[in-house]
Amino acid sequence: MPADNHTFTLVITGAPYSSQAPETALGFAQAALRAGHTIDRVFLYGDGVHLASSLPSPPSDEINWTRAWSDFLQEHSVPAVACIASALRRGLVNESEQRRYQLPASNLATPFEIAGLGEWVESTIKSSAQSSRVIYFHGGA
Amino acid sequence: MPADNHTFTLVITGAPYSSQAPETALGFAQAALRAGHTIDRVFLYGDGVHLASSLPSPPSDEINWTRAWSDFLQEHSVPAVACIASALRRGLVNESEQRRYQLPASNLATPFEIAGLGEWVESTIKSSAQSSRVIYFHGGA
Amino acid sequence: MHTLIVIDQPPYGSWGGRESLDMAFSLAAFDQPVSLLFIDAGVLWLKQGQEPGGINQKSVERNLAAASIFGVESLLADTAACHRFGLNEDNLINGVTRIDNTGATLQQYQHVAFSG
Amino acid sequence: MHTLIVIDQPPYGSWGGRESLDMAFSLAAFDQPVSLLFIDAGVLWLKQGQEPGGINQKSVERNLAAASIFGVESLLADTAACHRFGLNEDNLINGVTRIDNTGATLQQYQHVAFSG
Amino acid sequence: MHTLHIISKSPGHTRFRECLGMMGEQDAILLTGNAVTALADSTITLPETVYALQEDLRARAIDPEQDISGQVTFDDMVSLTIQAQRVISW
Amino acid sequence: MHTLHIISKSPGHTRFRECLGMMGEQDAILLTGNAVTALADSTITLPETVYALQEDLRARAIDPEQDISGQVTFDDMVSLTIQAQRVISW
Repeated sequence: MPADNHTFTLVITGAPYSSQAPETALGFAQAALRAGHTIDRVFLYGDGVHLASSLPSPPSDEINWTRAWSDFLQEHSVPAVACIASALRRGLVNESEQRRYQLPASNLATPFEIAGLGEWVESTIKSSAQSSRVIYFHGGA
Repeated sequence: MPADNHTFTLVITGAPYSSQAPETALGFAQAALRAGHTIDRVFLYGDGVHLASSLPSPPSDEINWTRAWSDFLQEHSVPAVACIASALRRGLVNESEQRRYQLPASNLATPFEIAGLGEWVESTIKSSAQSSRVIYFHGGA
Repeated sequence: MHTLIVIDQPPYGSWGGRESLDMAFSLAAFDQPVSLLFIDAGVLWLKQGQEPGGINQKSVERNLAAASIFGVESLLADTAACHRFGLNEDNLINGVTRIDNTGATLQQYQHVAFSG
Repeated sequence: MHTLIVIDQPPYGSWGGRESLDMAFSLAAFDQPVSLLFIDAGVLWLKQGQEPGGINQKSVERNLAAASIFGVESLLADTAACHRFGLNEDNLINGVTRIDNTGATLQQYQHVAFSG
Repeated sequence: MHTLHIISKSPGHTRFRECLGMMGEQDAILLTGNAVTALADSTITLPETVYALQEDLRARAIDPEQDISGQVTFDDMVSLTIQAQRVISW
Repeated sequence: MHTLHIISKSPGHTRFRECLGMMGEQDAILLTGNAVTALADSTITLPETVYALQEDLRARAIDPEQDISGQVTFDDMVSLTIQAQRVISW
């Protein structure tokens, strides 16, 4: 690990197939690891939670962003969390939320998890260290 | 039915919990029926397809827009269709698409259906009649 | 009834433009008269040489260049917006008609729509 | 580390402002210093008398008026934007500090974020 | 009224400026959602015939007084879309 | 460089104008996504230190020539975020 190793938290607020945010964030994440840095967590907020859905089936000549992110996260053991308040409003749920709210299905892709804004707060606290950064990836229109 | 009965097709392109489009469209739809007009079809396009998801669980003091629309559509026997291309990219699928694409779940709420842009084209053709209108409800930012 | 689909967002950053093209090509596929109007930063959809492979998207340049073959009646672009973004005969794709008065153009179509 | 959450969109038409408030209140709940800055049409969140019941949304006016109780250090609003939207002592909610130089304000915070 | 322009975007959105620039003299505009904030925005000059959804104004505590042709309900909005020869949503 | 401002919105978006208006003299700006179209837009005046993501320029067939400090890769983007004392995403 290089002497100038930094730790990044990435926050994605734009949805795939609606914004470029997941694409730009993945390019950044891959480059960060290539340079020897660490990504402690990816946090999905607002419309960004749609990235964690297991159900998109884009045309076969388009990239599946959930799968691309899921592969990256699992290969590098990076945890990814969707904000629970954003997720519940937008219809993104895991099995435990499915049971709690008596919903007909769950649609959270592996290895994404659902948790509160506290996870984001924790990252912002850590980022007060000189060697940490929280980087936001918003949609563009 | 009054002499000036008109037929409306409503196209919703903004998602609930992200835009006001589903709210404005429902207010319009209710008023149209109150005045004795007909709604031949509601068409969901782009981010608007999220309105047809069966999985949102907003906080109990917020309205569930899928349920509000679903109740309206069933009570008045108005058909509603989500564009299949928009829906597949954004992870909105019925049981038949779930089987076809081997997905872990389906999440299309009753009575919404999934179909092609041909349904929208059909409405635009009909709307060349003086007594027909296609009205679009977009998000705002 | 002739439909005008309007595109006012630049390419690739959002899906609106792509879904507008889908609307136009669908109308054409059902033999319905349709034209596309590009205004504001939307005119950048008409620039030659787009290579979105690096951002994992497909170029629509070829589809647009073949729009007339698919039955889209015309590709219209706001002259002022073309000027603003440095678009001219040399770098516009083939088959684009530049128009000076977009408001007057709008008046000519019974059905005008945006994708979102 | 003091966080500044910036809100630049008007209330109720999109969810961004509401989700910005959630971010601010979460930081405060974990005893982290946080302030809110309202710029552009975002200043309309600070107007007295909002009644969004008719569009089936909840008012955040009361939450904002109680922001200091929940631990949000300050509600800052761009003076020029307030002027532009006719906001003054009489119709602003309590506890708002108007600032003349938003750029200088931005410089004072190590962590600045938008919700989307 | 020739065309009814329904706009839901904020006055700062490019779409709002495009709408104002492209509308005809006999057209009317209906502000919905965030677009109603145009009536509180001193930098925006609106055309003569402007309607705005009442509940969107009330939500945002905007009182347009004499500035507009009418605060409308959804019932009025349905009537306006029928009176117009065509409707464009921005 | 004090602050790196990362902007993903089109130059017509209010957020773009806010960013230009609020950035400091020692700050730099990095254009991503639709924001790179600012380099083709003759109505936009950008500050001195401007970077743009190479692949976003290539996607949109925009060649900024000498107009900018650098066309950057994602590797460069990571370095820029570390060199800056802080990063703001617009």
